[in-house]
Amino acid sequence: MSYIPTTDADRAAMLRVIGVETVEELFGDVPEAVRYPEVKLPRRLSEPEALRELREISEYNVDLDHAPCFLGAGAYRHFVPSVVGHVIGRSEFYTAYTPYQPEISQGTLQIIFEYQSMICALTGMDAANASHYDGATALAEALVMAVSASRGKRRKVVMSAGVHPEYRAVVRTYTQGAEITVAGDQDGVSEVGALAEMVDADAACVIVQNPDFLGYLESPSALRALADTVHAAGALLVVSADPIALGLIAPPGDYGADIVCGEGQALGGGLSFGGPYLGYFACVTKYLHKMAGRIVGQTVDRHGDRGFVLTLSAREQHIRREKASSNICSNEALMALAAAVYMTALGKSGLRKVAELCYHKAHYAANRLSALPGYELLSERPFFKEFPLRCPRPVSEINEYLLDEWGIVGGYDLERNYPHMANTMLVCVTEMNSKEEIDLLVEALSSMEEGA
Amino acid sequence: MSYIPTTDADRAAMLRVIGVETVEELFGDVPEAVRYPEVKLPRRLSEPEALRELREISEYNVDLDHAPCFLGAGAYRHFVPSVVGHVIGRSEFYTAYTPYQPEISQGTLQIIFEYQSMICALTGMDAANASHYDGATALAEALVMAVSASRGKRRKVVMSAGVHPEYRAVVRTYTQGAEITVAGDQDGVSEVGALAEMVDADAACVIVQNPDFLGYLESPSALRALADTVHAAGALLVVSADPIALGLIAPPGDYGADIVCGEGQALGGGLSFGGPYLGYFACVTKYLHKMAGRIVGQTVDRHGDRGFVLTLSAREQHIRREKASSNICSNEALMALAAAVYMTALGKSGLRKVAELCYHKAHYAANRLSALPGYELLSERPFFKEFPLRCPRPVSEINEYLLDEWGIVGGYDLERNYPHMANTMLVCVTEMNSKEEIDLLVEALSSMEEGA
Amino acid sequence: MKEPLVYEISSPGRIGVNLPECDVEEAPLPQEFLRKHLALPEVSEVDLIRHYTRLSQLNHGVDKGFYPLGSCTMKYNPKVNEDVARLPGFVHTHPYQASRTVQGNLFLMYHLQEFLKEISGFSAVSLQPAAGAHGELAGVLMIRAYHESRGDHRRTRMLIPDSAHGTNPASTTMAGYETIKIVSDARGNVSLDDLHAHCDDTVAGMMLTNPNTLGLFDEYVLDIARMIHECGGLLYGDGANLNAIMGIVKPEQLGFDVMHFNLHKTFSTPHGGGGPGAGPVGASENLAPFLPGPIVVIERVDEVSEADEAWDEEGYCYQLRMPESSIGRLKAFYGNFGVCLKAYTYIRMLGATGLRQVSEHAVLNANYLLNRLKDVYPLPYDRTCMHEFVLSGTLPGAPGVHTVDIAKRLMDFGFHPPTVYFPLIVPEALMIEPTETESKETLDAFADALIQIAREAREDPELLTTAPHVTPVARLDEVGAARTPVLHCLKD
Amino acid sequence: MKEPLVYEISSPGRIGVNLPECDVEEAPLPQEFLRKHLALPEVSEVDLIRHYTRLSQLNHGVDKGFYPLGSCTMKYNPKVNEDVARLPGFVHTHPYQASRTVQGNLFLMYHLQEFLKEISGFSAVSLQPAAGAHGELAGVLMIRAYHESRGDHRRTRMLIPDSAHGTNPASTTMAGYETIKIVSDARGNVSLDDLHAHCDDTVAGMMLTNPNTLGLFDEYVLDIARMIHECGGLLYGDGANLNAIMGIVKPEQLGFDVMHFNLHKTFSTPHGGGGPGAGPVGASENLAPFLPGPIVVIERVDEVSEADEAWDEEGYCYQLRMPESSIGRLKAFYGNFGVCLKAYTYIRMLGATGLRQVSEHAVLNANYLLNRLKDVYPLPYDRTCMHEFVLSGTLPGAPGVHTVDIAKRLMDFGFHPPTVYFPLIVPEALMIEPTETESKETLDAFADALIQIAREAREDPELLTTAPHVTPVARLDEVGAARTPVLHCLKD
Ligand SMILES: Cc1ncc(COP(=O)(O)O)c(C=O)c1O
Ligand SMILES: Cc1ncc(COP(=O)(O)O)c(C=O)c1O
Repeated sequence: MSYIPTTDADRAAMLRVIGVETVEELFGDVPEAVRYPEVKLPRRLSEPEALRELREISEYNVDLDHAPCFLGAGAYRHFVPSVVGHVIGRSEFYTAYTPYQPEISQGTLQIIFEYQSMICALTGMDAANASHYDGATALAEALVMAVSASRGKRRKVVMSAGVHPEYRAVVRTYTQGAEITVAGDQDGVSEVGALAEMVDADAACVIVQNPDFLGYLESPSALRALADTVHAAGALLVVSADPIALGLIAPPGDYGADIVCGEGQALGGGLSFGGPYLGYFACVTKYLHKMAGRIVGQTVDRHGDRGFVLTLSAREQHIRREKASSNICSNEALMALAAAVYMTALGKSGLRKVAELCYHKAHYAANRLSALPGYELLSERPFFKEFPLRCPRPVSEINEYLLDEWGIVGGYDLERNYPHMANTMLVCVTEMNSKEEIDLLVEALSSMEEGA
Repeated sequence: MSYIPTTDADRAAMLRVIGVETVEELFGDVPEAVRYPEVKLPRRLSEPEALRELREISEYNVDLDHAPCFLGAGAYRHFVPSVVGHVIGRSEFYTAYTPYQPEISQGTLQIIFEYQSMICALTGMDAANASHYDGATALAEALVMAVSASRGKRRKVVMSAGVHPEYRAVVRTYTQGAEITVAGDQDGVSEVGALAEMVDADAACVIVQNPDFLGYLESPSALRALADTVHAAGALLVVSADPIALGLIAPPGDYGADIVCGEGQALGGGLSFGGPYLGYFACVTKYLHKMAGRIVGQTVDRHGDRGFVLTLSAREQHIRREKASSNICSNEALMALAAAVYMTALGKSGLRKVAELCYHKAHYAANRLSALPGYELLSERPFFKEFPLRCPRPVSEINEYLLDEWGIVGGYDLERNYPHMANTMLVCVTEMNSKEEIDLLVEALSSMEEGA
Repeated sequence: MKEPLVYEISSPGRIGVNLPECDVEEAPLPQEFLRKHLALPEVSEVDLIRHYTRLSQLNHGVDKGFYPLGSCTMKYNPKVNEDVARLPGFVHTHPYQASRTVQGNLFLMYHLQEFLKEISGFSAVSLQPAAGAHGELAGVLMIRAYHESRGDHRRTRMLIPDSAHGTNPASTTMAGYETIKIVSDARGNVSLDDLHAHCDDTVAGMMLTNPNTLGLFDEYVLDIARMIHECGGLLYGDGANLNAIMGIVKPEQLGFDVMHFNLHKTFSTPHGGGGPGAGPVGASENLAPFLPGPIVVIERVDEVSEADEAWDEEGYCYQLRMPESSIGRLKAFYGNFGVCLKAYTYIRMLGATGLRQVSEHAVLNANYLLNRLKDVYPLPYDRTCMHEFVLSGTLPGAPGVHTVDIAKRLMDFGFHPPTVYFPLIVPEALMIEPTETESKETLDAFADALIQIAREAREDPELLTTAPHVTPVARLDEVGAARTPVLHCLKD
Repeated sequence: MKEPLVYEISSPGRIGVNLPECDVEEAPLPQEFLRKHLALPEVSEVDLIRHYTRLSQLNHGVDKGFYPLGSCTMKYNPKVNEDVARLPGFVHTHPYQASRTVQGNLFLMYHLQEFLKEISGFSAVSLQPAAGAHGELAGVLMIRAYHESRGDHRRTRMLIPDSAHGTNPASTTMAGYETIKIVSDARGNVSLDDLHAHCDDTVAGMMLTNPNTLGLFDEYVLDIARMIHECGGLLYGDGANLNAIMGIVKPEQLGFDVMHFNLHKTFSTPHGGGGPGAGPVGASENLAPFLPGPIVVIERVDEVSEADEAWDEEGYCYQLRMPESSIGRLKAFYGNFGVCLKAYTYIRMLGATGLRQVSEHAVLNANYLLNRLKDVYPLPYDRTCMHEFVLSGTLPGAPGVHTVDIAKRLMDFGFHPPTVYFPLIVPEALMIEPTETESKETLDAFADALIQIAREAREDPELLTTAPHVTPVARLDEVGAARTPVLHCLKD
């Protein structure tokens, strides 16, 4: 077998050194009654067979390279530059563990340091970690961190209904063992003023998403006002943000956020059916020591040369155990590397350009779609790359038609999460959607109505 | 532009150092009348656009991952282990030039040395180079080498009709400026005894292919007899061989070949529509100094440590210019690397196993196909992985039916090269053809006859 | 040669990728929403590639050499996994696509669930958790939900052996339980006396790692399970060490009620410099309804909406469903699908026989190394080990030398050091896990190096205390880094 | 740390890949045909990967650093090329598939032919040749075939400047012509006097590289072309240096009749440690019928067999056809398709504007470096250069130092040395080609290193003559290697 190099001769020699006759003798501590159970798995495959089987499985999917796609809702189809795959495909990166031994891990460590710098630049925060499992868990940990920043005294969290529904579900899973109240979102509160009103002396933080789940942008001035109220009440402002949008819009640091986190998949990650993604996370210095996860710091070696190490690990589970700020250990380091390469490739002007392309194309689509009879925009609020579109019939029906007749993957059906949003599609348009694709969607929808 | 790092500020500073005002001034030596012509190329594409265009072009092909394939005839669909792509995808290998500077090229050099060792093992020769463009040019250079081994005195070459028709064509292209007679193949001579009879004092070499173009194997004893005749006449025996077959059958060194060469694509190379492939080439020590191409030798460094260098370069064009044994400069080094990785992955037992799989499956196919009414084997001669199959109708007709109705890519139409072989298909079966695929082919052919 | 920071090679106007032009009419930007500046680096594609290529060469990875990092199962991961994970049919699928358009993905997840069930003996598996610790949180929350579902609200304590990994107590805290430490006995097992002393009706359960972090198979595991169950608690299994026992014993048959798998350890997905991983949880029948979701189920086509096409010829199709009393979602979407892909491939390539061979050779290799080293390095628990073992770095005759020095010196020999200073119950611990993918030659070279280092420790201790000597940087000042944290390089 | 040979890590019974079992009845093997043993190595997958990974790190490549190897155009090659070349729709196509099933491949080849025609001005292009030298052979054979087709059998001589690359005379010999060397003048041009002296009706043609290997654009190229044509010869262009003049001038308009392109230099396919490359040939109208074939043509569907489906909506399809009076095939199948793919992608990403920018920056960078260095190193031809230039390593005040020493010392600074001792007409030549993909920072660092080395040459020559000092091996004994060749490691 190609993965086990031990030859028969090796095995015999090794058993001799160990002082046993057979490998079986090494398992004497395993209760005999349950030792060597029958394990029924399909026949093992050779490498060509495995490759073929897996390719065939993959081909049972409709892949989005072959279907214009208007789905977003937290997972985005952005362009991934070729260099990203080439860098993260270097085995020195992907076959290393967490860089516990810095002298032979400077590659990973320096890149995380650079990643932290870029995340700070993007968010306007002072410190970033690398990393959380995804945008949802990053947000849940932000909330736990906010509670812990009050030394556990404040146990109420005000969360906007504009936060991604699955993120809100994860927040509830994470807090089910703790005595924390999550308020606001279930009553549909998402308006900044209304959120501000809910802040009281028991509030640990207010959580908003910007752009929100529906794609709408909140103005920096309104958010600044919210931050002021929140801070006056001794609470924290947590902002979950699409990092691509941050290429264009004001960084949360500008309007007073204390913690900024979100889903980093759009930064060089594939869609991959939902994972592995990347929870990015950053905060102001004040709360640094409450932040979870790996943090890299700059230092010097014995000769005074610059080098990088994991630092502030006194926060982490392997040191603080039950008193740790989080249980996170393995994280999404390789995705953080991809994000670093992505941000390097695009840089200052490129990320802005991608954000602008999304903005312009989404607005073009919104204009054209809302001009169709029976279709209209849910509101006139400013949006980034997604917008809710009122449709003349159930979204599930439309999407079925789009897929079957036009090979188009339509937008997200908002009724799944918001019962009052029947017949409303969350349309997502990125730089990957060409004008022709958008026009095709318009043509498909109008021909559906004609056919109806 | 991402490929040109020069910023406007850089450009200005550089022009200042050069002492000119504009880049245009640097082109003063170019005749003004023809300077700055109009060049009409399509609009440049961004990276996502290019990727999309190229993917779309590729999808206009029927690719053989999606169609059972029985085509061989010199280009073979063998399994390429995953490790091959991962190793040759390391940029330290593929972004290096010919290892002229050995101290910073030990990776490439040691691998070529190992490749040479493996090719010597496979062929039974004493020395190998790395490499020729493909099997056809390797053979043409073998012939030139044989003539040159006679110090140009012998100018007749006896070539079997069993040599790949395109190789024979290439031999004619290569020799059209030299006064060399190529005899045998055009009269259809391929039988070993008949070839031996053609050897005379003017013969520089005899060229055979084993297995031959039709897939037939020649016995080592018959070839040994041929070698003896050839050597007695003072000529060389040149053998072109499928390296996969050499995993199973006697190496040409065993029966007295002087030069062994062939197409190395099967050793870890893709089909890639015919290129880049790999001409492997090996010879006995006696003719070493006449061999073309790059050769790596072992040596020591200043401290006495082992190292590797390009050696015997006094044979090559950059030293000997018009007196060089060949004009070859760039070669197929990366394909040689792939072959080295392939041979390492399979090793002693694996290459044998692949060869046996080909053999067994081809014989299974031959048995089943020749049992179909109207179908029969051209002869009972032993074969390796290909065999000519007499069919009840033109091969082109059959292949059209197979493709259109069954999605099968049928065998090679021998009528293309051998007018007397009308209705004869060269069927190729490798380890990549499952029993189901072979059975499907049988089913398809029998249903064609039923339908007819 | 040191590599500058990417910000240090940045120059205004450069870019690393060519982006498309806008092909639609531009919409007016909402000026008051926009950011003023963005401090990202600006580099060309060649400079980007050189930067990251050079940085990569400063790393040690499994593909470069031996990496016996105890508890981390740094086995070699087949390259075919990487190729599979890049198949466009998997990569380019959106988590919200209609299920009939992702039957390939769901088929794969379903069968991976089934494989893991068969390997572990559990009744159900959820692929939701993104890592081992995430699986632990899921498991403890499931235990909590189970007790609550029975109206049993007294249970507030989780028993955890002193040898446990830090994530166990940390997960316990996150789930709102109190951690009670149980000591180990002289043979490295859980002390049954101490356990007995803590078993009462406030016990929600126990988190047990078996083989434990000493690399020892607990000799009383069946008794422990019985005791926990008798006091009404549930037994959580930290499956990080599953690599020792595949095909040898099914954890469910040892009495575990719920367990996480570390796909990135046992099932061969590379660690990526810290992640991504995947930490599926398996549960016995009583806990299965509480699993995090969604999980993949197989349904007859006529049970689902008509539009769904059957992937399976017999009329079945795969669907994502929430388990009956699920603790909920642990992350957005459905787990780390890309990691699951590799685990699926690995299991298909090995089959039941291959997985058993994996465990047998993991244990063989560890015992071989243990026997080559135990006369040179103190071995606190002298028993047959499983896939790993723990030595002590307190070398006789070398008082000034610490485990950290031995670890750093190993780097000079081209080896990654073992895990150090864990588990906490062994002073100066050196925790060595060779894995099954290493050859006898590699193990011998490693043993020879450690033996030579032990000699150096006595004869030339400074060689160790100033090590490493041939690495890209010398020993780094970690204390200084924490004292005055420099966490980014932005000027502002 | 040295890496052992793969044979030295071999152990009987190991294998590096899992192969399938036989799924058909086995046929009896022809015993007397079989080989007795096969001395290939036996290693596991992990040992294989570590071996090659470690070896890779002993190499310098463009992705690691500057590689100013004159005449080789070691530009950085966009990564997107690599991705395109791995698209399964291209990789898994057989050269003998029916043309209607490979219209994608043929489309691409056709358009690459068209692009190269447009860039060079030629009337037709064949993608057959596998490298530059292969293209030269094609071109000289075409010239031969042309003369023969006109019944002109006297022409036996090919004129080649003394600055020419070694492949030019070697190709000439292979094609059965005699090489006549033409000297260069004091400004690095072809000496018109010497040329004049050799122009007669025995001249088959001339092989001219322009810009030449000194990096100079021949000031009399139009006169040369006229003189050659006047005596009935044809002008062959060695297109290795096309990187200097794209969009600046079309070679056909300078009077060339036939020319090869080095796709692996100009059009950005990496060199692969020596190959593969691709050396398409372009020809003016009179030589086009002699091009090697097959080449791709576009035909109306109704002109080809009915079964062919049109790829093109307008009823066209692509076919492989032999040019009318073709010299024949130069290799099996149709050229190095995989390399052509990358060149096509590159041209599509750059367009006409981008290609001109490439040449402008290649020339700008070379002139910048030249000006930074010309006061320190002797510059034999002090003119504005094109994409490269040639210095001499004969440093004043450093008699014991040779070009080889300067080259080896450069390695200690992390740079690949320039081409050395070529062209032959410059003593101790250092031939420097920076390419357009290098930044000013890199050029400055390289110039600084060369300037420092010049100082070292005077002050501490031993530092150079014993260089390199920080490479994986020290200076190697090349003479010894050739004296007693050890060309493999088989025991037998
Ligand atoms: C014994 C043990 N338990 C739990 C974990 C946590 O797993 P993960 O890192 O996947 O979160 C680890 C990881 O090292 C471990 O070794
Ligand atoms: C000027 C010149 N001509 C011809 C060649 C030969 O090209 P190839 O190596 O592609 O055969 C080279 C290669 O270095 C060259 O520099």
